[in-house]
Amino acid sequence: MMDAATIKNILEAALLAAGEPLSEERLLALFNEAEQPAREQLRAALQQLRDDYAARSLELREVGSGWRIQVRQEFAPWVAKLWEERAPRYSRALLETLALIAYRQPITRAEIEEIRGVTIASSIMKTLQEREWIRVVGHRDVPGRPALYATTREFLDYFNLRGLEDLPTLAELPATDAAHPELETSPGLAEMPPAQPREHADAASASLSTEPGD
Amino acid sequence: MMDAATIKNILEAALLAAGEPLSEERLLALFNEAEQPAREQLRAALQQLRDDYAARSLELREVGSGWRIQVRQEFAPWVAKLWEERAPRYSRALLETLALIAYRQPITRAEIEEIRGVTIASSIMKTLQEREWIRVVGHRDVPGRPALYATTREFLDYFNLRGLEDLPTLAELPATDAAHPELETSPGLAEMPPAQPREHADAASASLSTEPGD
Amino acid sequence: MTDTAITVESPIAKVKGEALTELPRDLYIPPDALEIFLETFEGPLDLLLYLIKRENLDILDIPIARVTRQYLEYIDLMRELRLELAAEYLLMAAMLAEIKSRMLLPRPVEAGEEQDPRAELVRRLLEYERFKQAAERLDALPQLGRDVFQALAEARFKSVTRPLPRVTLDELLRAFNDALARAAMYTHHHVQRDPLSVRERMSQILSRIRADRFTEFQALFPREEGRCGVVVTFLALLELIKESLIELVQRDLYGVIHVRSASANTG
Repeated sequence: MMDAATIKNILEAALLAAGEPLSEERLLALFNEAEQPAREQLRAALQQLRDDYAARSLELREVGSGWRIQVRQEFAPWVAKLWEERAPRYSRALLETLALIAYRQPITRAEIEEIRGVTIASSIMKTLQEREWIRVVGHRDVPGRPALYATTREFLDYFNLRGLEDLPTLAELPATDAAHPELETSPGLAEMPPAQPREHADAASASLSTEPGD
Repeated sequence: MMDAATIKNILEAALLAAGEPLSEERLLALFNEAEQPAREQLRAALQQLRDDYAARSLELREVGSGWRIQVRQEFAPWVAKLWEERAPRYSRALLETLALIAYRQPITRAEIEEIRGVTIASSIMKTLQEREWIRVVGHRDVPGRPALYATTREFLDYFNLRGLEDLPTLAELPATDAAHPELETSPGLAEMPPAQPREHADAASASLSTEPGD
Repeated sequence: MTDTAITVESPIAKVKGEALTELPRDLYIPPDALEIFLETFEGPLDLLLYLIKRENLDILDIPIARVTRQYLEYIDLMRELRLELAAEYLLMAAMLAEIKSRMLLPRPVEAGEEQDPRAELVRRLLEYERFKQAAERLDALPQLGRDVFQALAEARFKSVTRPLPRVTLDELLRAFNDALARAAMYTHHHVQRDPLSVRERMSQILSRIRADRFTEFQALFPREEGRCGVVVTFLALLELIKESLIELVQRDLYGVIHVRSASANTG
């Protein structure tokens, strides 16, 4: 059997690595059969962890979906500085995905992956949809019927654009790319964004199977 | 002035809330002027935090972009059960390419191919760039102006390194006898990884044609 | 290729626990295991290092004839299994053959300095070995998400709204440019390198030449493929000659060389 301190350490490790609430079932599932603690032992270990945090900046709380380690409210003034001082940044993978959707819409995830040459993490599509910058406007009529993504009105508002025709073109990119002049003449590079966003999106939905927004 | 325990708690709160490494500058910026600790106090508090973690599942570690609180390696067997997919395993081709870039940066693709004796699949360079482990820091001034690659801060963060000087030492070339004097004088054999990654990358960009970092 | 079974000095692979030391001629191709084994080599240098290590040879004093023979056995084995053989493997075979022949010649002694024909090969092997090892050590470092894990606590405060990342139009344009630039770069590369396999080139040459007519040798080298294309074509021609599938004819000294299919003569 495992001693109480080890059980507690494993629970803390899992809760902080997960970064989201974990149910007691998920916590128990961390252990293989031989070492699995009884539910009372699990609860005792959680209680011990809670006590350990008394003098710390953390607290262990039970919320709807399970147990969660969170920073105490009284540390908000300092932690908030973290975000004031520097807004979080999006990854390059997310920005490129968004850019390809903006300039090449409507487009499927597989098509984006083909251009980028790597798979796209689901979290990226989720973040972009949660931010309401992209949405599914239809499905391509091929096996699997993959979703077609397009940008939204919120996207235009955020970037202060009247329409997609206001998106800057590659030709407007400042001089840094003198080394790659071939980019401007390569075939298949859309210099211009699709001209009329709304009609475009509508056309996509119409010619393919339609889906209500969001 | 703030007491040491409060400073320590604030640092812990910020490091756990950020979910990414924080530099000492960002940590100092958490405090307003009146309460800001001196750098030695900051370091002492970090040291204290590190000691606190000795009996726990956590460790405080300095990596490329700053300080990070992380779950110790010993707890990986349990923590890994949280996720269905296993951590990716990288191919030998990818790791050898990455090792060459890490130890010989800045380096061109052709130079890597020369040492490995095989061509490098495009997908490998793509994956390395997509993971933001390598980036183009300039171009070599030879026909074709091939891109020069170097590793990034994210590379250091991922491999748990503070700087390139923490890379495992490259094996010595075996002592060669008089029959092979040319071995010792081969050009371009760097025994040690470059000591200072940032200066190194900057120097590379400066002495060669520059390209803005992302 | 040879008519006899290919014998390799020590087990090539274990199949169902039994050591496999030769590949029977009338092979029902068993060897998934063998194939995996052969595919694990990262290139000719890696294969050579393996051979040297397996025989416990001194890398600074390689018995070149022995190593060359073993190397060629593996190459044949790979062909036997119809594994895609990268051009680099054949270039190395040519290099080994050249070193071997130079070892037989008396060494030119210039200014008292003796140049070992193996020196360059040894240098490359040692160099590659260092980085092969460096890659293993790199992989053994604690990796984020595999061995160590970023700790993250929830920090959602009542009073504070956490700002969302900001993106500028300029960043978006740059991201678009980067994605396309990479795509273009790699597509380009792809077209240039990947199709150059010797086997494929052999078929192409065979389909171009005829038995009843001579084709000019030089016409077989596509100009647009550069040096690598020339090498692949040349290796393919050598292979075709070796397999008696084509013949070369040169009427006059230094004259134009012609190629024709050998099938007319052999039936």
